[in-house]
Amino acid sequence: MIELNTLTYLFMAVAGVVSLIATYLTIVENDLVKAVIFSALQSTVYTIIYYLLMAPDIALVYIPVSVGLYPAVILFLIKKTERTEGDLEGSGGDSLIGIYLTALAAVLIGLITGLNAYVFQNQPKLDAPVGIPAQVSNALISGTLFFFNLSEYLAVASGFTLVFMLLSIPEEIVRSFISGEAHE
Amino acid sequence: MNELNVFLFNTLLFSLFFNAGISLYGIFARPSLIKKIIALTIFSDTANVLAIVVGYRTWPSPEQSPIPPVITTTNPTTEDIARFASQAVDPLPQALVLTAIVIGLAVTLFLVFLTLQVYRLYGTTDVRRVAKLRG
Amino acid sequence: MEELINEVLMFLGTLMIVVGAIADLIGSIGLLRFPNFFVRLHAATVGTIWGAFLPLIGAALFAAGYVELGMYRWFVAGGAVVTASLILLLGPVGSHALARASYRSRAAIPYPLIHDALQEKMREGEKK
Amino acid sequence: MNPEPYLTVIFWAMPIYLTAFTLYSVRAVKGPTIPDSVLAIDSMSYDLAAFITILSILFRSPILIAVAIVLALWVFALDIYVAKYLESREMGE
Repeated sequence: MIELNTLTYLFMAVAGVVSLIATYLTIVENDLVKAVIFSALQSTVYTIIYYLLMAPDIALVYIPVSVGLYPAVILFLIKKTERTEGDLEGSGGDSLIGIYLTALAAVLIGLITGLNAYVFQNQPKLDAPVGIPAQVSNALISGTLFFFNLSEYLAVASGFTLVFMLLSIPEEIVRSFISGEAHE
Repeated sequence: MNELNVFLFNTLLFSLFFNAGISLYGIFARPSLIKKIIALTIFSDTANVLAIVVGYRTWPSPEQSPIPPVITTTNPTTEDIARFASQAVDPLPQALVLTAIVIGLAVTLFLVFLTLQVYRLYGTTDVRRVAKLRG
Repeated sequence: MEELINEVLMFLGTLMIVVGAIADLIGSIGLLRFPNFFVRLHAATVGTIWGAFLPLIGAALFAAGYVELGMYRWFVAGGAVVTASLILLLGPVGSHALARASYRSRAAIPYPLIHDALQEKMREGEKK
Repeated sequence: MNPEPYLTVIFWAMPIYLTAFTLYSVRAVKGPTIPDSVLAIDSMSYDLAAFITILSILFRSPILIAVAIVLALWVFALDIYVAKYLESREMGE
């Protein structure tokens, strides 16, 4: 039968997931005003987490700081400076996330299921069952190395395409561009 | 019923750690200075919440929730204090996080006006273009 | 007699809280399904007044009747009534300011539009 | 005169609030325009204030009421800031 404590933990879990989505969107968003609004949403969800963790004095201090003043100050800053954020140069960044995620995947799964796991854990060990098997139906994938190679391949591919695109620009356009930049 | 509670609390911890990871990525990888400030505030807030989570305790009984660390009676008797000690959440991290939040606000305000100054001098808040102009 | 009053207070409080919860759900579903920002304002008012003001009054009544710790139930009831009156004052003002700003700055466009009376009023105003 | 039946009724009203909050946050995250997300955060926080008060009755710890009052006030301030930002960007600039 559902008790009051399971309900509270359920509220905490849902608040955590909503704050996760809000943070991800805040970082990925290019339009800074939307990013500020998402950070305000994320701060409200954190207030609820503070409340559920029985810290009313912290919540009392945290609300004016995070829901009140941060958006106001940063909106003021955005009004004075630029509103949108320049987009990322190379697309290699996404595959770096791939590497980051495969490195921490075992730990994150371990955190959820409560089993112990190591960072950069390649294959399941005796005391740490979380891990990717060495082979899948006798096709060797050697644990997480497969995913590392995949992300590395993507990063290198995007890097090289960038280089070849730059090399393929005709000479006079580049010269005019450089001389153009010199006058700037 | 208990492992459901453990799983839900683990989801909260998992999302807090993931928040910290994402905001760290935001601080390093995103070019706009304003985005870096927003990511920094999120990272310091996550650290504060993690400090408070450390102070949390298991429920005395499924119906009786832990109470906030505030003794509401004016001159508490020993029995009051005993009951309080058995139910209350740990007050120490709360005291530390209280100052951390306020100082975080002061640091962010300072950063905001630094970025404003950078914009006035260089005409852009994009870190890559600022690096090019040798100023 | 004392028992009866507490019983009635608690019953009313619970009724209001449950109605508030359902109105809250309706408000949030309305917020999701309505086509553009200006129509969503209606759903927001349902969600705010029926979903926040009413359960707060219900919570106040319930706390007044619920003899948990004699002195503190009036503290809870007073806090709930103060929050309820604040929300009654602040909710409409906030959404009105937001609606005015988003109309004038065209941040939200009233897309499925048949006739925009406000546009004519503003044009007449500018002519004067 | 035991408060038990009423408390269980309120207890079962809590998940309804939870689904309402997730739907609000879906609109806040999805909202195409800025006023949409601000409106969703606005009405979500007012309902959170009510939810906090009811939860503090369930938790039987009355010190937690003050959070609701402060939350209701400061979310209104967020509303006004964003409205002022939207308005002045159009008129002032």
